[in-house]
Amino acid sequence: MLEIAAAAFIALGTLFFVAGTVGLLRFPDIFCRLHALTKADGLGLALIAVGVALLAGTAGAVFRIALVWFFVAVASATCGHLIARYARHGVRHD
Amino acid sequence: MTDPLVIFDVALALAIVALAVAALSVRDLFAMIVLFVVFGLLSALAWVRLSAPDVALAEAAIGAGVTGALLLKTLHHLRYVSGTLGQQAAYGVTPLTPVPIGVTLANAIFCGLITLGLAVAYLGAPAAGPGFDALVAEAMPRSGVDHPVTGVLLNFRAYDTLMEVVVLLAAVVAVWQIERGVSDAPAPVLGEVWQGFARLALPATVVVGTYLLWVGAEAPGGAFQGGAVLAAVGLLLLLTRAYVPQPTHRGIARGAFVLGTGVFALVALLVASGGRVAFEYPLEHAKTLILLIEGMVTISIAVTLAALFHGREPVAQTKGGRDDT
Amino acid sequence: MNTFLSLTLIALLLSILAGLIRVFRGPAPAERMLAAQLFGTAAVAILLVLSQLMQMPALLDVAMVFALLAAVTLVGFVVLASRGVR
Amino acid sequence: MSVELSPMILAIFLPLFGAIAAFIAPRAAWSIGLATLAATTGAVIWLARDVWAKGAVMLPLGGWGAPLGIDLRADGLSVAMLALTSAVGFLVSIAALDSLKDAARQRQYFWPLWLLLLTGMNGVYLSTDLFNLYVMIEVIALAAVGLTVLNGTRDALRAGLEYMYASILGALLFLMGVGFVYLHLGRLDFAGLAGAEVSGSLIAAMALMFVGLALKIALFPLHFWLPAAHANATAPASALLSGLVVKAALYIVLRLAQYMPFPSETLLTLVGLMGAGAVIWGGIQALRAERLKLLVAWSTVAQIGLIFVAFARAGEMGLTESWKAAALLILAHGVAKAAMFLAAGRIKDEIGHDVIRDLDRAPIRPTLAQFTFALAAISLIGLPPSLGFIGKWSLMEGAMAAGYWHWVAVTMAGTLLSVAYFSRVLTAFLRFDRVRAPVGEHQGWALADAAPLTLALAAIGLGLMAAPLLSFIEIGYPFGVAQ
Amino acid sequence: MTPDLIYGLCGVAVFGIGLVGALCAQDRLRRVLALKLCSVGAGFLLVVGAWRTPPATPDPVPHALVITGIVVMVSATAVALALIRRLQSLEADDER
Repeated sequence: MLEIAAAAFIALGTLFFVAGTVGLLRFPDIFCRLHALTKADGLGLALIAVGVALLAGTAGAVFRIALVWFFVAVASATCGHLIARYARHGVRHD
Repeated sequence: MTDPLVIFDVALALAIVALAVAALSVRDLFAMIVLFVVFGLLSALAWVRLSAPDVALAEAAIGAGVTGALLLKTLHHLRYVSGTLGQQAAYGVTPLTPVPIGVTLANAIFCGLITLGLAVAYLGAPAAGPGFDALVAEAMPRSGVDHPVTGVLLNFRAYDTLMEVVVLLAAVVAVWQIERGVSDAPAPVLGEVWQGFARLALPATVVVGTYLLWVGAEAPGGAFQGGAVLAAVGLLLLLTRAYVPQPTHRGIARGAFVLGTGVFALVALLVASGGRVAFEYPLEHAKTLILLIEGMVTISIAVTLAALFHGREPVAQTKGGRDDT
Repeated sequence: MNTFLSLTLIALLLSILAGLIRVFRGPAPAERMLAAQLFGTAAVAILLVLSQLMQMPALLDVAMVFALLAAVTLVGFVVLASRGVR
Repeated sequence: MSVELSPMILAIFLPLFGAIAAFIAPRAAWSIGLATLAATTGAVIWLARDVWAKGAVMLPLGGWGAPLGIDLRADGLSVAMLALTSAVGFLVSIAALDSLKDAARQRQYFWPLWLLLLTGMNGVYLSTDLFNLYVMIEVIALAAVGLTVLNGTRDALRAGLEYMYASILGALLFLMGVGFVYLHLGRLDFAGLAGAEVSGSLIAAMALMFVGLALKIALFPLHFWLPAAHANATAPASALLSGLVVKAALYIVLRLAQYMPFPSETLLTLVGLMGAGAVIWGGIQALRAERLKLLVAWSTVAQIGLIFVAFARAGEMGLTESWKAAALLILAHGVAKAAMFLAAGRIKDEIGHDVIRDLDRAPIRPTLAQFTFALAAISLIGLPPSLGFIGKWSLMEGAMAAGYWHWVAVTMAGTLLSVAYFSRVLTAFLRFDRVRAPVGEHQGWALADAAPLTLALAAIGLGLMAAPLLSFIEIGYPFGVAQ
Repeated sequence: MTPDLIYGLCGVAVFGIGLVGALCAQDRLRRVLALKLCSVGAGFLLVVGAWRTPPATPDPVPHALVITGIVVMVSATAVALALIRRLQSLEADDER
């Protein structure tokens, strides 16, 4: 039962990744691409992390998976923001 | 039916080869660096598949991360600072001596033949010897650590590792000799989101780096990986100009560069007493000594890699005078 | 289960490879950076799955390092792809 | 509890600690450097006495022993190379005191880089492990590039970058070879190589390592980086690079040659042919060179070729003797070339340029430096009683005994070429008829001439000590008695 | 088809590609990158060589060697890049 649930999560997560990539390739401009990618792969990773955590079993592993997910989520949001700033008006220096 | 994992391996291997070709042939230098970083990322994955997580860590952190940053820094310098690529910012090609196409072709065919020969030699290679694993397994209880790779790096072949730290020291001495100057360029404006993230990311990176160092005694990790992750903190500080190296900091920096080498060499020398030879740690202190060495080496690696990224001795450059101190 | 995880890996790898097209085509550095971000996240996902598949919990540490470095590299891309810093 | 020191450890660690100290305390760098060199020389003398008394000595680092650990080993050949390095190094250091006296920044970085270089070279001469050799040649490479670009001129930087590319590529080819050795044997120490059975991967490994090292030695046709790098570096750096650095990679070739699984006739002939190519091409280029230092650098290419000819002089059967001729030439070239580069640097400093055509128009005549240059040329040309003469003689003797007259012909041609190109310089020293200004006959004498002059005298005088030198090199029998 | 075979050939190929780049590349930066590719290729060979016994316990010595190789390579790269930067600055000054 647990395995099926995990598999479902992982499959769904992978699907999101693929969708994000398609968005990166097919969408017309940088902002659409940014929009598609950051959301899709963030969610994809979250789902995969849940799936792997279900399979992993030990508390230590679950904790570390959670940590990885949390960091990636925050980092990818920030980086998405930075890329958007860069795309709009470059990075100013003062 | 073949194992799908084999398909994954083949796909990964092909991707790595394709990336190598792409990185060398893509015209845009920025794209070249991105492709190279991805190449490093995928090689690290391949090494994970070969059950070499330590190597994967080192490659991801140093091979892809720091090297990528160094290349990027240089490209930035060529485009915006020295302006040698200024006019052709997108497609910068810095000429060496122009090589006729025939020579290039001949070289490529030559290299292809060599590669073919190597591939044949590789395929025909029967592993004749048993390898080191039995020896390592037998010696591990006397090494003072539980993780074989750390045991090899810091005990069985500690001499190599010492010399590797010496290479790093030589590199930073050479780089300081080659370039100098204090930059007065303005800091980049990255916005409040970044500020908030930096407050989280910098301490997190320090924690992860220290964790890698500490876990190295029994699991993948160790001085080099930990040092490289800590160097990432330095890279961020330098990039965002939260820290700007000043001439007065040179003393401390020099001390940090030589700390790892000095402590490593001193310990190696001083343990040679009571019938022991150099590098032969007394068993009851082995773990402590190795941790001491690793700690100092980590500091040195972190500071050195950051200094290599900064890429110059922070001295005010006088006009025309080549020889100021 | 293992077969399924392997298939997942292949799908994730393919999404990385597809993203490479974006690196090639560009046109601006921003697109390339975006693709790089995808690679970082996808590599972390691959590592998570591999840690389960190869039964190596140590890979979770590797994943953490990947995540950190992906962020640092991206900041490097953003800052160094523009004028001003020395 | 007292620390037990071994001269082998000291020979590697003293320069390392010296480099650290010189880097931390730039103002005292020169005194630290000289003290370190003196101490290192002492350690080498201690080691030489040990080897003389006991034969080859071993030290298993960490107490593990090969193949798991790394052993240090010293025999006659290693000690000879160590002695060459520290003796030449010491004299070049003294010369550097003077020639870098006006360049504070160069002086500050010369010492740490040079001491790191010394660490690496001493490490190579004592190593018995392939991977350890790889790390050592990288130490040497980085320090040597640092020294090449010490003066920071555009030409030096360009040459240094080429040198860097060649050096890294050579080291990586070597590393790939190490990978193949590991693949085949599962171990990396010399002892493991000795009994290995020949296979495709071992042949690939040896080929990769040889090409990698040839790139570092600048063996024709892989010599492209050397002339510019050695000619544009500052004088003491040139002396170190040409006299010593190249020898480290040469030594590795000499060392590994005995483990080559197929020292076949064809292979040795190929090596000899590359050497012959270097002798001829290097000689021609030296004839055409317009600047003194460039001429000296090209003559290095030719002399390196001669060493390989000496190695191949008598084919497979004669290898047990040929390596000694090669070793003698290595020592002779190390001493004489260091003297010559220092002298050329002195001449350039005094006259202000080193364009050969205009040397005889200079109002200043740095007589002593010119004399030194001539003495060094005598050894490099191979006139008796210099060490170069003994080396060439044993080369030709062996080749004649084996009936390999073509190598004799190559050696003669090389000698004639060297006479021709050195005469260009020597005549420029001697002719006064075109001098337009009054000659300051006794200008340009300086204490700075002492070190190169000593080296040049040694290059000549060592020829008289060739017999004991040869019997010392044989201690530990690098090529085995029964081979 | 075992992973060591696949990645071994991959390593040889990457080394060869790096070699082509090191000899043919026009651009200073690209040549540095080509050399780095060579070192990764050599690393592959060593890591693959570690698979002598069943995959669970690869030989740790080559792993340690490759880590050393990676650190050595980054040092060399840093020096080469510093040379390139310095040289380009000087050349830029010449043109002005």
